[in-house]
Amino acid sequence: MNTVVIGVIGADVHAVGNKIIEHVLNEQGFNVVNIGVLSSQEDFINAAIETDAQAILVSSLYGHGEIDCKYMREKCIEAGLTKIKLYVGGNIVVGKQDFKEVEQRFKKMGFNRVYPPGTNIERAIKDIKGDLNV
Amino acid sequence: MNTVVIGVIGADVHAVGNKIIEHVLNEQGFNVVNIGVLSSQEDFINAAIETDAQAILVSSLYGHGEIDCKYMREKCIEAGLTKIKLYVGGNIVVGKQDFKEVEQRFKKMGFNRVYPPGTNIERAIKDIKGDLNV
Amino acid sequence: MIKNKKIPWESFIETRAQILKQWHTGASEALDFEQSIAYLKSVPDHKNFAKKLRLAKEAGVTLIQPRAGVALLEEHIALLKYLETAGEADFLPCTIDSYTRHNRYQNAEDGITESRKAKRSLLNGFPAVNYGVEGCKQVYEQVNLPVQARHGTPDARLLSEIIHASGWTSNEGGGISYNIPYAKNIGLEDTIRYWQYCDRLVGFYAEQGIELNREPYGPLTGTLVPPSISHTIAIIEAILAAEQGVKNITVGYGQGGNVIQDIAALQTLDELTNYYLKLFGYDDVYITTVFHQWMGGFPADEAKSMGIIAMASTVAALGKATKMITKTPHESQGIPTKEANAEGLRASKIVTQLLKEQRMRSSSELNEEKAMIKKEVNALIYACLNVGKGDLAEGVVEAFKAGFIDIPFAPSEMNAGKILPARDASGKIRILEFGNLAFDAEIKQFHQERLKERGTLENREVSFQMTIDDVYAVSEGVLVGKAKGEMYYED
Amino acid sequence: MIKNKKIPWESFIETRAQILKQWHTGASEALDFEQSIAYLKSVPDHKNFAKKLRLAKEAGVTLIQPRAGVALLEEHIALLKYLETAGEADFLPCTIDSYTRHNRYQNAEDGITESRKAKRSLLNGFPAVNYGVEGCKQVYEQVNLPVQARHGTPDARLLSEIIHASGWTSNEGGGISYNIPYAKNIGLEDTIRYWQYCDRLVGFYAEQGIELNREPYGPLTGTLVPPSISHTIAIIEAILAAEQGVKNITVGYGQGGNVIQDIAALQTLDELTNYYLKLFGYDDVYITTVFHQWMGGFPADEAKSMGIIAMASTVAALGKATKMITKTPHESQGIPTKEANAEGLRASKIVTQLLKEQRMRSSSELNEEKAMIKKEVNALIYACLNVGKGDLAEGVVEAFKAGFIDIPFAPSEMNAGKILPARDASGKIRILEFGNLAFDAEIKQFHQERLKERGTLENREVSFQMTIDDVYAVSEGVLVGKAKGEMYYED
Ligand code: B12
Ligand code: B12
Repeated sequence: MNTVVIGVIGADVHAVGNKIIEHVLNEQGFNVVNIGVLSSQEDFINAAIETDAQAILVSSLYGHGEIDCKYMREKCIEAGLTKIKLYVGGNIVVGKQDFKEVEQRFKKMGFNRVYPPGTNIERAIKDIKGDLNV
Repeated sequence: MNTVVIGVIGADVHAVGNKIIEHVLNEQGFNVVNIGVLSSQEDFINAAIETDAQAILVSSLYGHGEIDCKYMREKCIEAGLTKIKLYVGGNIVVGKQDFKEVEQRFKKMGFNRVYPPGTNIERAIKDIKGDLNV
Repeated sequence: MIKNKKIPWESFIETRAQILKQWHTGASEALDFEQSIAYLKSVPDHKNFAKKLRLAKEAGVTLIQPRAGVALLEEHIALLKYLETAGEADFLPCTIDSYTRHNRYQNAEDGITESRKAKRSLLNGFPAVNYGVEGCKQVYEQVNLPVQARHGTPDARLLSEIIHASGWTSNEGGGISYNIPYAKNIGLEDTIRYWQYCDRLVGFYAEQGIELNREPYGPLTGTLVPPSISHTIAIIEAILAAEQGVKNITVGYGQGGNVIQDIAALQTLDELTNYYLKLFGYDDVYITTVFHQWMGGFPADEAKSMGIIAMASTVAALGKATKMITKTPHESQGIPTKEANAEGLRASKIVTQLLKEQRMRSSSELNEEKAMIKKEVNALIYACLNVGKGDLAEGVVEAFKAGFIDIPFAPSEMNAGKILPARDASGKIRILEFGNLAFDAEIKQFHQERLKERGTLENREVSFQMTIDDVYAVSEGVLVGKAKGEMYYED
Repeated sequence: MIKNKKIPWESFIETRAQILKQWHTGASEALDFEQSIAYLKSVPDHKNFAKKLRLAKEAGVTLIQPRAGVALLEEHIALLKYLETAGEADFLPCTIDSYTRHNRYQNAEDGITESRKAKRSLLNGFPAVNYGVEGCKQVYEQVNLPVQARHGTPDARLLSEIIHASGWTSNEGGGISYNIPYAKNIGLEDTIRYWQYCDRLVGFYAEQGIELNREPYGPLTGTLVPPSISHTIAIIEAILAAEQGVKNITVGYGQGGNVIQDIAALQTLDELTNYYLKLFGYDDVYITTVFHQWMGGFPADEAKSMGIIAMASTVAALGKATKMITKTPHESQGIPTKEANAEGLRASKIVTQLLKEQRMRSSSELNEEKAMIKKEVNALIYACLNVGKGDLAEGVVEAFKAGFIDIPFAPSEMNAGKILPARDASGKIRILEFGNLAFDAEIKQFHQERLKERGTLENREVSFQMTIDDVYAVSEGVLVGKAKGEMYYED
């Protein structure tokens, strides 16, 4: 069973997308561990360790994503999650910025895939299934 | 008495501004000769000669102003109107263009003053009074 | 004197021969009826204006159409394609340039030449006659939506021949609505006759099983026109078209600004047109409505223009207009860029789509307004019939002469030009000076009372100054014009 | 257990001493009441939120206010000045960043530092506590409009102290509305207590003759919230505020999308709040309303966003909201540039100004909707009073525990999260799953019937899938979500 951890990082309370992502991933046969809003990097990592997850889907909507996601890859490695896939999506930076640039910034931080505002979750699931060989 | 000829040049039928200009100029004490819409350069010039007018106010709204106003100054001189002031206003070119440039184009054609879209006619009257020493 | 009578076929054919000689493009073989009928029969449903309008009306959705036209063929096609895709338009226009509108084809030709040199359009529209059927077919073929000619041409006979033979399935205009606001001294009898020809052409195609749409031009001068006056013209033009055999007609109305008056206008336009068509025995005409976003002066600011555009769309959707003609954020400045045009379209599109399940239900205010409009239209139509001794074509000519019908701010000398409109306290368009307008004392009193209310509220005389203030008002960001020096309460 | 009782002065003062120690800016002398009272008394009427709102309500005009806040003080001031002039705003906000909202002042401090380095704001708002009274006074002094703090802070006690002492004459928030949509596991009792403090502070200033405005946050999660639920919260927070001595309250509502339901909501919000305040003996509270432009997901396209903004403004104006919070064409992307923010404002401004003389009159549809909202609010308030044994503070805490009140899509664990909303066939927000919501069978039946109608029309089950489709719908350009694969009729 493909376990993925989802949640909303930092001081962010945007819950709607999170609830919908949970629903759609479930429907598509994933084992979804939803740690909800207001979650720290540690919350994500602990949940992934506990549930032996293959991927973490970080949502950040409120604009502080750039600060909140810093060193997340490093912390995963420290915690022994060396192979975990990291995805991030939502409105991950402050303001309307050139997405190509934003993507680069997050890829440098170690995220495997980076999604622009309003990404249709079903399209992203195709990527994820590919990456996890589902 | 200060006589001015007003009208709308070319195949242009925009009548609303013309009627309002007539009303306001009258109110301000001018002797207004309104030749109305769909007027040719000749109509303006003949009216100015007949009424011994000191200025011609050309309106052009519909976009063909640049074509319709060509050589108007030359024709005035030919007709003996050597001192007449020429004003033009409305939406005198096709589309939203940089007004500074448009102004230059019409000044080169011999217009004394050139007005941008939506000019408040009362403000223009101040210029006219100054120019005609009223 | 002109009569509302179907043009006999022989006389039509005779005139036609003359018309096709007006400019060299009239000589095209594609104008042979055999060819044009075959071509029009090949038009698929989704590119047929008349059929798409039917579907929209049945679905209760408001579809959108921009204005657009430039001098050069390739650029015109590119523009339409852009408005179809980036603009999400539902219908495409070809707005015709002003020289063509005045049958000055040589001027238009020069405009094309100069535009090629200048590498920008020096014409304010697409000179369809100069391009002829060959050019116009390219336009039709390269887009995926129904195409319509939109103009303002008193004598559009050659133009109409060319566009229909090119697969353009709708034509805007009418003998009154493309004269009074668009000409200075062309006789009404003449333009009615010209447009009877255009309608007869459409009627002929209808006999061949080809459904084309005709759209009398609703907003007239676009400036403080009371709904009953524009409705009367629309209804008369619909009847004149029906007599010539037209089966699919879109009657129009230009936004006035008061939401309830506008919705009352949209509803009564549909109701009254259907009523009068049936009354005069035209039983099989399909009627749709078109709402024009604010046709008067726009504010210079683009964001504010977008505000007006979307507000207008709200009204059109709630009033269930079948179609809406959109404006653009460049309106006050000049012919829009394609981008600005598409912005106006998309702002309109989302509003009409969001509201497609909603409509304004009746209320006492709406009912009162509808009743007034009906009473006024009935009075005006009655006056026409009366002076026309039962014939509406003759009647409307006489009614204009007598000033029984009168359109504010019109340039035409055929129009009495004696009435003055002004807004009442809630922004509804009323009449201040009636001239000879065929309203009875009761109707006049209603208008006077409403205007007096405003005068009292603003503590000023009901006078032409109100009209002037109202003409300027929207471009200054309000609906009801305020006296100079008066404080606007806005912050 | 928490009670709806005015905080005794001594206990307030005791708490205050603690609060002011939470961050070093709390130590400012400007927070001595003597100083702050003198400062607030120097605020001129046109910069007083409460007074300007009164004038607007009396004039029947809808005033506008943006959201705006950036990390750096000078930039924040420049932003507000721009929105005042280029945006023609009537009120100014200071939207507070999310770290401050969670009392993480050190994070906010870091955010300021990093923003200075990066030369762009890395915070999603203005960290008012970090700037303290000295910084916040600069904001107030350099603009010419009333200033308000807008946030989402469960514990805003220090923030409130600082902003009021700085001349900001309004504070948004409430013990329920700034908890349930904005927090995960903070107790309701706690946040109600925190906000009783904020209200008591405003009540204290009122005793000194200083009228400040308070605004319970209306839209909650901004996502398919039925009007009766947000109204109930607004009314309860108004009552809790009134008990602490607040005299000027603006109750809020977020646009739902159906024009009639939204106008019914605006009218009943005013009527019910006044009714309940009087019922509970708070006779001298001045109530105004605020309408939030669409609070759910926006479309990516800027022109379409402008369409929604102006459509919302039409509704606010016809519903006679006293104030409207505007969105921007950048909404779906991120915090807007100042230009985009001003565009949203100007599009809103012209619509509210054009329509200021107009209002929606009653109709049977409007009356039915108003009656339903009233019935539902009465049921919810009754349920709270019942479990609170007459005390609304205790009652609302218990009602949330029991799920008698339940807010869709809320992140808080204090919320049952069992109800599911969905739109009916005309786009009105109804309830699909009631959980324990305190509605009687008659009310439930009404909702079920309306949803069944839609199900029949769309030929599908009434289920969570409808809710999901409705959540996405507006960002995809429609109001009523359509089942996957279903054709939208749009062209
Ligand atoms: C109402 C209107 C119409 C009505 C006119 C009714 C009538 N017969 O009067 C109708 C619907 C018939 C119409 C038709 C057309 N119109 Co028209 N119309 C307008 C509109 C919306 C308002 C004009 C108006 O009445 N304003 C109110 C009056 C009071 O203001 P005004 O005319 O600007 O005049 C004031 C000032 O400009 C100034 N002023 C004017 N002249 C002068 C001269 C001097 C010397 C001075 C000092 C000042 C001055 O003082 C006046 C009084 O305050 C404008 C756009 C806008 N402004 O929002 C388009 C507009 C003028 N129309 C336009 C066009 C193109 C047309 C058409 C070709 C159709 C089309 N393609 O869409 C036809 C042309 C027909 C023809 N042959 O002329 C374009 C012109 C484009 C350009 N220049 O690039 C405009 C700008 C719209 C647009 N953005 O596309 N139109
Ligand atoms: C509703 C809403 C709210 C509600 C949230 C209610 C709740 N508790 O859930 C309320 C009103 C409370 C709110 C509050 C705030 N909000 Co808000 N909010 C929105 C809004 C309008 C819609 C969000 C939403 O629900 N969308 C619908 C869901 C279904 O879509 P979604 O969230 O985008 O998620 C989908 C996709 O993005 C994708 N996705 C999401 N995450 C991930 C992750 C991965 C890996 C993948 C593959 C896909 C994916 O799949 C999801 C499902 O389809 C957006 C703007 C917009 N989008 O139009 C602003 C927005 C997100 N909010 C914003 C802000 C700033 C705030 C506030 C700080 C207030 C403020 N300054 O105005 C506070 C923050 C509070 C906090 N501490 O978090 C900003 C963020 C700015 C930025 N990034 O630059 C936005 C973009 C608005 C704006 N333009 O300013 N907000």
